[in-house]
Amino acid sequence: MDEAGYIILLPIVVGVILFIFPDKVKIVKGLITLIISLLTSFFAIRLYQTESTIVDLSIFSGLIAKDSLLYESISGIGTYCQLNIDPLSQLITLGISFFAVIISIYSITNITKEKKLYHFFPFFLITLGCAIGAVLSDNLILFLIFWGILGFTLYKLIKGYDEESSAAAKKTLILIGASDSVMIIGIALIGMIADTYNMSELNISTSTGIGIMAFLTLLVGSFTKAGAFPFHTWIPDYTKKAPAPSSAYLPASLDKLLGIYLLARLCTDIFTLNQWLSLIILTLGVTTIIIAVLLALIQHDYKRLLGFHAVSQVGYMVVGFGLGTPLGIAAGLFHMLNHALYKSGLFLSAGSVYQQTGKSDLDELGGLSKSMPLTFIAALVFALSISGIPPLNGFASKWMIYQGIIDFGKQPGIANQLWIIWLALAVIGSALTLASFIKFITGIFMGRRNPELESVKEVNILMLIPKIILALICISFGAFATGYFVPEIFFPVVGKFEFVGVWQSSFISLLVVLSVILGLLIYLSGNIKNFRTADSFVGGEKWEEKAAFPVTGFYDTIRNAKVLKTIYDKAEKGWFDIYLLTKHLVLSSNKVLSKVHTGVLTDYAIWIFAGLSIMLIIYLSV
Amino acid sequence: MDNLVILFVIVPLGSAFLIPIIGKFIPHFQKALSLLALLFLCTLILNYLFTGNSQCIIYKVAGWEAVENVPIGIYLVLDGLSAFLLLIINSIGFLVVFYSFSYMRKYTAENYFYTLLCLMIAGMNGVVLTGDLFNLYVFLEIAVIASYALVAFGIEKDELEASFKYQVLGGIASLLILLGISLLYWQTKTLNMADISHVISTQADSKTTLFIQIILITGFGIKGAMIPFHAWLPDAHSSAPSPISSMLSGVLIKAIGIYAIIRLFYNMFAITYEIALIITVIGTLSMVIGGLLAIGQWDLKRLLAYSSISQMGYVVIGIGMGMLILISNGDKMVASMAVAGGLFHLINHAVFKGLLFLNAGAIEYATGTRDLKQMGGLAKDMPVTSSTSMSASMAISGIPPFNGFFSKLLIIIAAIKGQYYLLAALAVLVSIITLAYFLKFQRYAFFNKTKYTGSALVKEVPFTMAFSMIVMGVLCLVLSLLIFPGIREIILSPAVEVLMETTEYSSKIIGL
Amino acid sequence: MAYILCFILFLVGLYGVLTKRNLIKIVIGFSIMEFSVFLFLVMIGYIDGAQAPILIEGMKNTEFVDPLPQAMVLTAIVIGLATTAMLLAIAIRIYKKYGTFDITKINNLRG
Amino acid sequence: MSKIVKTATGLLCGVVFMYGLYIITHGHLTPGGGFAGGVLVAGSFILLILAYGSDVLMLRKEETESSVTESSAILIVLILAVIGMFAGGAAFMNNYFQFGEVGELISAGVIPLYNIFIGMEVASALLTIFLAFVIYKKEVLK
Repeated sequence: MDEAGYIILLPIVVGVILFIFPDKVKIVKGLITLIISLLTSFFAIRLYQTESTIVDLSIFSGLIAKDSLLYESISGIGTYCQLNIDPLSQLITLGISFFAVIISIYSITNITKEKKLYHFFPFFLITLGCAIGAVLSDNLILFLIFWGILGFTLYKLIKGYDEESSAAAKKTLILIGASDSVMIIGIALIGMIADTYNMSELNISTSTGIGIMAFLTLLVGSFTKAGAFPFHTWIPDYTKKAPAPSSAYLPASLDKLLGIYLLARLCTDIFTLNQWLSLIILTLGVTTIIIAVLLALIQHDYKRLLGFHAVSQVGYMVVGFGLGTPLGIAAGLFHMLNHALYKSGLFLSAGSVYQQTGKSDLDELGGLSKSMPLTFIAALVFALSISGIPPLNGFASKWMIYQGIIDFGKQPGIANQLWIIWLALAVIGSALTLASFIKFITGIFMGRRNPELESVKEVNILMLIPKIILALICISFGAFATGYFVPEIFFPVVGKFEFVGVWQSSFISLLVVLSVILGLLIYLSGNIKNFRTADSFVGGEKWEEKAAFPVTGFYDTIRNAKVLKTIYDKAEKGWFDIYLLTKHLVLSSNKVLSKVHTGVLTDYAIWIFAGLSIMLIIYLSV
Repeated sequence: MDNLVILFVIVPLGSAFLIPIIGKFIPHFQKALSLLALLFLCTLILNYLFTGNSQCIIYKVAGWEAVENVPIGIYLVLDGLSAFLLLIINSIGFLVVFYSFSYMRKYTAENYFYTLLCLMIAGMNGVVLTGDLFNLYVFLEIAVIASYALVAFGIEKDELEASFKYQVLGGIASLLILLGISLLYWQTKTLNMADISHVISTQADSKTTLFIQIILITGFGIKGAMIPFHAWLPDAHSSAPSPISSMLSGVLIKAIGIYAIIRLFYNMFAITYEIALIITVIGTLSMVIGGLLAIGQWDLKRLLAYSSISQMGYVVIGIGMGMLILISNGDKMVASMAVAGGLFHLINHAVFKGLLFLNAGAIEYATGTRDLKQMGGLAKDMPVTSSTSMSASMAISGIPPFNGFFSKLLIIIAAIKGQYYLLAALAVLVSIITLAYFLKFQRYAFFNKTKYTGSALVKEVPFTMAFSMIVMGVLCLVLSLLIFPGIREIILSPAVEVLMETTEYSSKIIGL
Repeated sequence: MAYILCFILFLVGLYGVLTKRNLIKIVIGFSIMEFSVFLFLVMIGYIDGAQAPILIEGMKNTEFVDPLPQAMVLTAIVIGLATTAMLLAIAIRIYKKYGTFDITKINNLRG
Repeated sequence: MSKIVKTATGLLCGVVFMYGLYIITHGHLTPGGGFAGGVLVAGSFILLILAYGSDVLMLRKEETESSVTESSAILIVLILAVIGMFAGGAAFMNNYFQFGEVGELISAGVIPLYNIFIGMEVASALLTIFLAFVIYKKEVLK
């Protein structure tokens, strides 16, 4: 089981060593990072093929000299800190190392352009090692340590060069750090109930108040990491200001994998859920879907738009886990993988666009499909995928979630009775996603080209390869979902289950491909190509040649609709942002307390004697 | 080793009085002497920790032996807890002296600075070593009078005002402590802490004892800046020269405030429920209110000073919870976990708060301001300060793998296991607030856009300052090893054991 | 009875510290408090009809008053002297900088 | 100051000084000792300065000297105490001299020596404090 040791230690150690390298040799650092990521993937594949076991942490002590103090303590700790290698952790480890490879290829050339971001690659590798460490660790405290380091590296992967970006970085770490602290309570409660911290030995019922508290506090950690309502607010801010590889690496892929991994552990291994908790999770899930997608609709900044979608899609995964059936959990996990694929692809595409144009506002972009064709095609695949268009992977997993909900509705229970609400909201969310991605694609790649952008060229090959790989995987995951991938990947994790209803992904894909080919044939052979040319008029006046219709304009109608307008206004002022609300509360209490400190010595002396007399009165009079 | 115990007092005291005599004639003598003295003490205490097998050394000053088990001379007691504190005092003192080489160049009268610093260290070493109550008071006064003078070292408006307030409130504290000691003497006719413990356990006048205990808690509470006795701390700690702030916040309030509370209420008095409750409540108040006060500050050093109150709250909570669990016959493992968490946080706080004040000093040295609103973008110009302060900020906010995480983890787990859920929730809440204000510090000082004028002039601090900061920054990471089995037996466990054995301290010393 | 007088003296000093606005008066009040504690301390050792604890030739009554509180109070007075000297030194320097002895006006540091 | 004051002080301060010395040297026999005697000795100097006055330069010189005396005196006390670690009972502050007869001037071992140097220390410390105040008044306030 040496792989388990190497796969955690190798990236961390190399990452720490990379700090020594000066920042000028970023490309060398990038190459080293790529090599290490590849090695990690290699180990991850080897690990994937092994039997599931529990490994003692004392495998690490082989690396340390026998007589030293550290040897003693590592082997001492090893007896109660263990690594758990089971299908779930194997799968997530594989996913993490895969995304690390993809994004390190992309960053080699991209990140060198980011002048003010120091130490990207060291933190990249530390993140990799810690993410794998968190997934593999069986002991909850060990898990928490790795989990906490991830929050810190997240903070270090965004550059704080101006007001907005440093505020985003601060907000991110406060929310993540807060959730980590809350998780300590949950873990301590688990330790109190079960007297062990090993996940594999736990099975806690959520019938007692303490059990529920433990579950909810750990849920906070999972939700914040994955970015589900109400702890999601850091994601849009982060993605708006962070460089594309950072966004693609952490909020889009790794944090989702980890957050959902924790959710899976909570729902399947550590706790047995009662139906009220199911209800809570489902409600939070659909709320996440709807709120985030509504906010995404009105965004003008495409990075922020993607950020809101990174939140909205989490809702589906949460719904999947809220169902609690094997089908639902498999659907949640499948959606998690798919989401990581297309969302990191989308961030990489957005990063390419941003690097070539320097603009992040949809109003200023347009018509880039001709100058960046490959990026366009990849982005189109990702966008269709996230919107749930068959036969792409996003559809496959969403379909599984719908199946799960319908199946779930057949059982008795409160949450089950409301199945139609969950289903309707999930479907509406999907439709709204499509709506906002039409805006994304049209705004960037279609329409009239902004004259400033004439000289834009396609990005280099190193930045294209990752996107193409991701796009191909998206397509194949969609095409062979039911036939190959789902049984192959998820049956070992959640056990065998039956699909509800009829859905043959390969067959449908074939049909879709055929119809597309048919359509193309008609388009090319017929005379549809001919169209009428005439001057365009608006309100009887002739329209200017140079005028452009920014695609965002259409969405302002939604923004200004009666009921929605007030909600949107409140949302923009931060009424629904748990971070801002708490901040106001804390700062106002600070103001009161600050006023009390008048700076007059006499007051301070009075406090002392007041405190003394209170103590005396309480204890000596009774 | 037995005879060497007294050196912890003699060496800094001797250096303190040699400096004004010889320092006039030989340049740099004061620096070399104080550095060497503290280096010597550091090696001495490390030697004890690693080879002494944590045995309790009792040193009888002037060789007065006990008569029929009644001690008559002054005893110095070096046990696990004292050694733990001595390690903190002397190692932080060493780094601070090193840091001061460059920092204090802008002040005149460097001789007096090092004299007072050595005096303060002598006082603190004395406080943690002595086994005699009145002797404790004397050493405590040596330490605080030196610190009064050091706070006023800048002799500007703010410094003088802070020093005056500190002196009056500190003086009240000393009075209360003296009053408590005299009442105790009245009751027991002895000053030796071990003997007092023995006598008090036989004659049970709980009301008087309780009165004395409350007086002493108030006195030491003022010295340790527990809310509501805290008001002098933000003024004094933010006005002192930065190395001294680092000493005051990192070491002094622990050595003369928290240590005394721990020692007296665990080892001298029998633990009672009332006192345990008072200590826990005061700790909680300090933790919460200190955190809330810190978050609105724009003066960097004031922010750090309030944060000291809050972090000391964690320590006191750990200690108080340990007492509560012990008195309610709870699980002794949980109690020792709470105490270990408290003590671990104490050493951690010494390191990271010391470092943060040194960082603040470095920023003030380079930019000439303490106002967060006037800083910005320093990360590029001051990489060492930036990265070390990042390490310290993360440590104090409890982000793994830095040391603060582990101590907070221990305290919270102990609180949950002892079923003090409210305390655990508050500890978590304050931990979040701590994170928030340290990220505020990071954001306004090191990120953002550059705001200070004359940006070309800002450069990294000289080597001696950078060296101390780097060492402490690395310590923030390395100290998390203290919790590991094998390593924890060297430093942390002996200190916890001393407290867990409670009144066995007295029987060990007077030999009953 | 004497103990109560001590306590009254303490309260007098406390009154000075808490109500007076003049720095010097605060220092005086503080000193009064200090001396009430010293007085208390030295009274603890007093035994009615006992001798001063000094060995003299030809002593008959071997009962001494307790010498330890006397030693303690001497030490405490020395410390009190140092504190008072420091306080006064700071007070006159404050007067130089602020131009006032009024404690309520010396509140640069607040919040 | 008037001539009466000056003359009276001249006569008095010698007596005060001698009395201080007496109290210091008989510290182990009678009430009093280093501290009380030291205060008296310092008082005699302070009386002189008050009566005859002095210019700032002179005061500064005196302050430096007295603070050096103070430091040396306390160092000597410390050394006397440390010698105890190597002599007699081999403990810090050990009384390693012959005790002598009770009630004699030369008795009580090392304690008279402590008294003398503590008296020196207290006298010079008080003088330093007084001089610091006077110098501050003369230089800064006027």
